[in-house]
Amino acid sequence: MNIALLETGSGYWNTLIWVVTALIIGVCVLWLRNRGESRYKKDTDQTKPFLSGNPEVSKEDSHVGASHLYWGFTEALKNYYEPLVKMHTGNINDYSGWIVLVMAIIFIIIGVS
Amino acid sequence: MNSILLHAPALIIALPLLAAFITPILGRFNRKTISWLATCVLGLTLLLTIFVARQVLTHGPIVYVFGATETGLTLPFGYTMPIRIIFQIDAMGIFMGLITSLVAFLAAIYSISYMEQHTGLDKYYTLLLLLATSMFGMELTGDIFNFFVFFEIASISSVALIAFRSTISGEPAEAGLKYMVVSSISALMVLFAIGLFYGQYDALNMATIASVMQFTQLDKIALILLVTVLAMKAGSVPMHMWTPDAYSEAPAAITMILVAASQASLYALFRIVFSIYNVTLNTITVGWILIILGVLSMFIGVTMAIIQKDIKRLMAYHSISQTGYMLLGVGVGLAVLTNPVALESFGIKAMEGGIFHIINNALYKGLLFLTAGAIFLRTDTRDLNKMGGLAHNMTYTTIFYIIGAAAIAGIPPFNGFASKLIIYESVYRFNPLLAIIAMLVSVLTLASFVKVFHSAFLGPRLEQYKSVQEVPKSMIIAMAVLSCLIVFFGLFPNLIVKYIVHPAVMALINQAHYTATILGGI
Amino acid sequence: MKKPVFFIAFIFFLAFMVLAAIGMRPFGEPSISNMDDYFIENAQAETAANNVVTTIVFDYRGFDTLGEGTVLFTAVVGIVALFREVAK
Amino acid sequence: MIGNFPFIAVIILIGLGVYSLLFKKNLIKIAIGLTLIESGVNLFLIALGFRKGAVAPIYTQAPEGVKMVLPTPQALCLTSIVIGVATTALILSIVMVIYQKYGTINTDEIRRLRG
Amino acid sequence: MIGGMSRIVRTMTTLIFGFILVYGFYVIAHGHISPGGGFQGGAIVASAFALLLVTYGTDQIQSYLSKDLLSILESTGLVLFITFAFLGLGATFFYNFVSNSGGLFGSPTTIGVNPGDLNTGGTIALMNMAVGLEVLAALGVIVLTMSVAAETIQKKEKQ
Repeated sequence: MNIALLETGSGYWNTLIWVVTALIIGVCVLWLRNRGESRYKKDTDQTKPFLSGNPEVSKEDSHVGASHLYWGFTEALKNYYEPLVKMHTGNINDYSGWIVLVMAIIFIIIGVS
Repeated sequence: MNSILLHAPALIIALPLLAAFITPILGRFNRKTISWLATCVLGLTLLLTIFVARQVLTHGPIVYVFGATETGLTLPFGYTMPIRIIFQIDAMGIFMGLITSLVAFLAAIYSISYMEQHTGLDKYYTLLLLLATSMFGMELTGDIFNFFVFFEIASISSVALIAFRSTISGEPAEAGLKYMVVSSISALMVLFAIGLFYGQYDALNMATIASVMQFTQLDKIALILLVTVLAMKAGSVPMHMWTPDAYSEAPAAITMILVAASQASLYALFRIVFSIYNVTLNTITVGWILIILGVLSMFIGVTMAIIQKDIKRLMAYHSISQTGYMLLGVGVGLAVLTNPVALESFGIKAMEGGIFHIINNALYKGLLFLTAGAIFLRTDTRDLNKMGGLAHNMTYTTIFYIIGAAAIAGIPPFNGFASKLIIYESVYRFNPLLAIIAMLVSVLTLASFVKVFHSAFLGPRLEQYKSVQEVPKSMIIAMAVLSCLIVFFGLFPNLIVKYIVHPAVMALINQAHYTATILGGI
Repeated sequence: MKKPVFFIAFIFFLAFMVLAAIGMRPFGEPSISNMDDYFIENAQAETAANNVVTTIVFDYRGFDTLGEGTVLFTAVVGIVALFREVAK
Repeated sequence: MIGNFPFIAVIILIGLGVYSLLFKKNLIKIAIGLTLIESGVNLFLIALGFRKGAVAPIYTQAPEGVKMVLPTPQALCLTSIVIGVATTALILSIVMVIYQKYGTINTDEIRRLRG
Repeated sequence: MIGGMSRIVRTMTTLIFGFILVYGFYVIAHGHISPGGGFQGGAIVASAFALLLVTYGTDQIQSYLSKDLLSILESTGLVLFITFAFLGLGATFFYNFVSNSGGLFGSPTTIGVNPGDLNTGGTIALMNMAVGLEVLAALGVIVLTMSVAAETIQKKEKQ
């Protein structure tokens, strides 16, 4: 059998074909990149960002911290997140309470069925 | 050689135990040798496990009777019930045993340089060995009370390891206390369920109980207790709250073992549902309970992970959501257990996906926790806001992190993709909505790991991390081994699925064979 | 805030534990006891000890006892590790 | 029903333990609750092994021709008692460490890990 | 319990202590023919340690009762226990290879009700002793460690 072939019950997936395709695409991309503009030089005015005349901020300051990432996502889902974060009170009583609660719910489900 | 093969199941437990017992004595004379002793013993255990695995996968299940006149004598002469403690090793058990031995061995290698600056190393390695031993016991035993004993050893040793750094700050002790309380509740409920079984059937052997099981009222209650507490120990929502606390406060190598330990509890859940009550229970209801627990774990786990600031806490929430995949796959298999056509067409495949995901999760989650430990060793912080630009100095760690993140996000050709693909396609034929949720969760996983990658590794060199160096050799070795396994599993998934995972699934589904290995006759 | 929910859940938990107690076989007359009868009959001949309980603890289920001693050992090591001195 | 009174007592013990786990704020009381549950479970095991009019399963100086109670639950109970001792000792020492670091044993104030 | 207790308690403790030890070792040694065993006897001996601790206070006891010695004893007991289990590997792990073999603790017992003979039980008696050693050392270490830690906490609070 072909060991790189993965049957998924309703089809199959061949890893090697995927890898070969990825390699080919990468080679093409590199080739296209090398056909790019040749007059481009590093560390000249070409590489400087033009912020409408303002001086460029230093790289250390422009690094975005973790808590600013996905700000819009968390802001949009605020109503979803608030109860979840509140659910995780670091209180031991609640930890054991959730176990008993789930136990009771499963008991009701299995009892009626 | 032959006798070693004969007694290998006992030696897998006994050698780490003996090493754990002599470690405190050895630690008084020579502190250097302890880490090497633990590493060598765990490596030997890994070899023994592979040995037993070859035996089981070629010649069928192995039984080992403790204290009998010969190892295979399950029933006393002229009687029909087993009276001694029996190790019953089938394909599923040894599958978990392989994961455990590999993870414990790599954790010992990693700890050699990771724990150098800590005091009390002899106690650390003793507890490490005991934790590994207890997980072996949970996975290989065929006696339900013996399972309870090893369950208790696992919880106590992991609590002591979680609280190991409590001499520095208070949070590890708090996490340890929380884990201790919930795991004591779970262990006592397991013991109550054992009492229910014993009172009805006067038997403690799982196969014997399975052969006389007739799902009375008391069996229902025992099932409820066992399913709830074992799902809790596996860290499924809404009983997941101990998981982020414990995983984020434990040392990194221990966190990797804790992932495997929670999967051992998951294995116990599957073993009890499939091998003890097979078709006697209402498979649709229980299957849907597992599926709902799994979907909740997947979705809530990953959405909570996105908003975390602490790197190990984020990864801990991801391990919750990965547990959801396993519960989903196996739950689908359980829900169609009584329907042969559906079971043949997609149920077995769904279970294969779930079981295959266990070993994949152990590999890449372990790798990610180890990289988090490497970052913590060098920067001495777990706060993502304080990190940045580490890729300039920690090249190997960055490469390993990329491999692990791609694997957990299900990007081909890494191993996470293989198991997730099986789960998607088979679950889609059971219920399309579940498959769509699973894919969405995979996308969110990628998003949160991109966040970690950006805020920890990318960006310019920060002032305080100008002089950060690459982590020591032994940590690099441990991470490299895991990365190679991840790539191998991703490139040749069929090898694993056909020769290791499929026999395990069959051993779970086929209850008659399980009871026949102990009670004889088929 | 969640207290009433937990209290109701606790009542349900208690209810089904009571169901378990009532559904248990009557106290004092075990219905099946073949395994224990085997112990009572054959313990003396097989292990030459008069105390059947010790026979089970150390011979028939001796592996459990090893785990039990290991639990105690684990707890001791954990406690000593918790209170170890931070110096050096 | 009344024949099962020992089992009802078991349930009462377990209920008390779970109640104190859920609604008590003191860590020592939580440890006591765990011990209550554990003793309830041990009582359950022992009660399962009882046989009416039987003696302890020890042949030394035993009366002749009297049947013996089931020995297995006693062995299991011994194991679970020792395990309970170990668990309680570990919990209490962790509570001591927490008191050292936090200065309190009230569960409402031991909540640094959350969210 | 820094200072220890009054003279009366100390005198009574010195009187009782030996008896408790002897009783504990008796329970350990007769585990296979009478109620009791390694765990129970070890617990009794450890209770004697606890009595000394309560009576004389931690500071004085630590000179008599060193924690390192106790932890070494504990490991030794467990190593002995698992060694007896290993010696059965001729048949299986935990095989009772001594009983009915005629040697020490190896003489067969009379079936049925009998007054009991100490020289029976095989590995059961040996394991009883190993486990008794382990348990008395383990409980002693637990009591000692927790009391020392409690005293340090008290001293911290005093300042």
